[in-house]
Amino acid sequence: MERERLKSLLESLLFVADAPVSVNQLVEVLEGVDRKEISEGLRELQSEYEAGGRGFRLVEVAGGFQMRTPKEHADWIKRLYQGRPARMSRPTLETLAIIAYKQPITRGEIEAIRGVDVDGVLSTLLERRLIRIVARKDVPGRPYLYGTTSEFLETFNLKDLTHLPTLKEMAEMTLAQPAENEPRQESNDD
Amino acid sequence: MERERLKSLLESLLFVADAPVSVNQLVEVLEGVDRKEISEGLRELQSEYEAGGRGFRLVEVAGGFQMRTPKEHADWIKRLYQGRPARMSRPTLETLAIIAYKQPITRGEIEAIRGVDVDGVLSTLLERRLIRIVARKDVPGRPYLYGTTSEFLETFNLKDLTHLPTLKEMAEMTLAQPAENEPRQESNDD
Amino acid sequence: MTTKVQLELFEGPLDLLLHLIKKNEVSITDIPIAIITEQYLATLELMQSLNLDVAGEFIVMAATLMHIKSRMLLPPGDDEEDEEEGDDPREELMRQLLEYQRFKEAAEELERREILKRDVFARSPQPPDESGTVGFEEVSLFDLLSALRRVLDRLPKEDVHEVILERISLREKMQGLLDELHQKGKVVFQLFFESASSRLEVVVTFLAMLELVRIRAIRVTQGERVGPILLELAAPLEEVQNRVAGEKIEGEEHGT
Repeated sequence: MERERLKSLLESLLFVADAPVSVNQLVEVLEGVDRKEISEGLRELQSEYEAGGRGFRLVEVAGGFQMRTPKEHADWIKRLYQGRPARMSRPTLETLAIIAYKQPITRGEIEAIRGVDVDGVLSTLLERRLIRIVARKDVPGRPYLYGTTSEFLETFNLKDLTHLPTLKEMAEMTLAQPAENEPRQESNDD
Repeated sequence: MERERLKSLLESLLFVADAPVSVNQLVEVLEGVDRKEISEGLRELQSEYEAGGRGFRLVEVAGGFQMRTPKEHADWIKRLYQGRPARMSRPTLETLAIIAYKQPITRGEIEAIRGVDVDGVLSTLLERRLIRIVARKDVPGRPYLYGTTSEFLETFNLKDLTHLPTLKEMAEMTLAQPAENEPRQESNDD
Repeated sequence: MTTKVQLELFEGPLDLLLHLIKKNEVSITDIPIAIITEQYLATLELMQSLNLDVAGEFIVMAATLMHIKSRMLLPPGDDEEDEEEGDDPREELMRQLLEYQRFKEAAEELERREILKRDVFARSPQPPDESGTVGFEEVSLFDLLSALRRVLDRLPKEDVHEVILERISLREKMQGLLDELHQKGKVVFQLFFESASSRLEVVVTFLAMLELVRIRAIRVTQGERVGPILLELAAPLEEVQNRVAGEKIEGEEHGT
């Protein structure tokens, strides 16, 4: 394979990989290309990135090669992430779902359903104004009761709480779903 | 900021982003740099990638810029790629096309066009985040209205919905229609 | 619920009709209905003889075709019942076929585009650094529902597909739970799921429980942090039963 074409391919492969790629892996993928040629291609890319002042370097790490941004750019990169909303995590969404359907509900009740401690999640949701404390429950300890906010309705495009999907619709949707096989179960109820 | 340095920074930012980055975001992150300069930097990177035979291109998609590998490298990448490659079945594509062009649309309306039940397909599309529930229709039963997402634009390499290929007119139709009997036009027909 | 069409060749009756129209080199706007009907029925027969499940939609279309065919045989003007449908009995079908064909073509166009993760690749998402992020990305109701589903999914799994949803009423389940709690006093949460015969029942039991907690008919307690979760009546049986009876339950079936 011509050197420039090989380097372009190597670049693509390193670009999409989400972990360091070993020379062995590259040899396997680029069937027919010499190991020596691959190593040379990698070295060339490495020095080109450095010399050309590119936005990434090719570093050798954990038994493989990985494209990484140069250290000097770290501050800007952080700002990119800071300005952006994060994807809501599973525990957060699950907790929100329970609160939405079962409000007003105490932390203990949510934990009884989720089977795990929801402390951190509740503070995130409170901070993001998706839930609020609506009252205290009249039981020993007088725990807080949580409910959803108008920001919650806005987020989910709901006119009001009665517009939440009903039990029947929910059952339909859950039945229609192929059960995804979660490799990692965070529950401890079985 | 010096042009080469700006381009190096832009490259870093585009490299780390996990979704298309809009010029607005870049303007925010690169405080003090002119919007015009940023746009020019992006254009220059775009043509450099192309001309230099690099392992990625800079494409404008879903309201932003994203680095993507060239199509010619797909076969090699698939051999390395860990993730699930996109598989689009005909029912999936047809349903998606109907939703894309007629959004917001209910399940019943989709089924009327396809002539078959689309339950399973809708769940798949929702799960893959290619469509989302946008609202409920104000008719008895309050069915969900579906629309496409920005992941849809990303997946099909579209800048925005106006860049969808134009739908063929139902030209033959008008010939055959008696004048007083207009075909039932959907409100969002163009 | 319709059975899935196993014949991958045709996605549905409209798809099959378009295929026949193309094969016969005729126009959608002037379908030779007798020939097409005959071939359509022959195809269904073939599908059935190959032991393929023929979905209900195919049968409905067969009936439609035969109806159109019979109407075509009537002299014009003789047909009072369907007058508002226009002169040509094929018109509605024609309109449907043309519209379907439009989207079939649109789908083909979409397929020809550079599809992400099929033709082109972006970087795999890196684990986000959550510190300092502002708000959340857009989440949909479906995400919320999926989350609830995951909660439910962690409960014991059984096959649900043959259970007809309407068979188990939420209200009945709520009454049943109350009776059981009345008899047994405090009951360990998990116990209620052990007797469930299907996953659907688990879902309904779970929702009934949540509903009872919401209207404060039952109480959920946990002695220690990791101890068993216990359920008990929050008030005497009669009182909580009245509370359940007076509660309007979202999504409850009417007339069943």
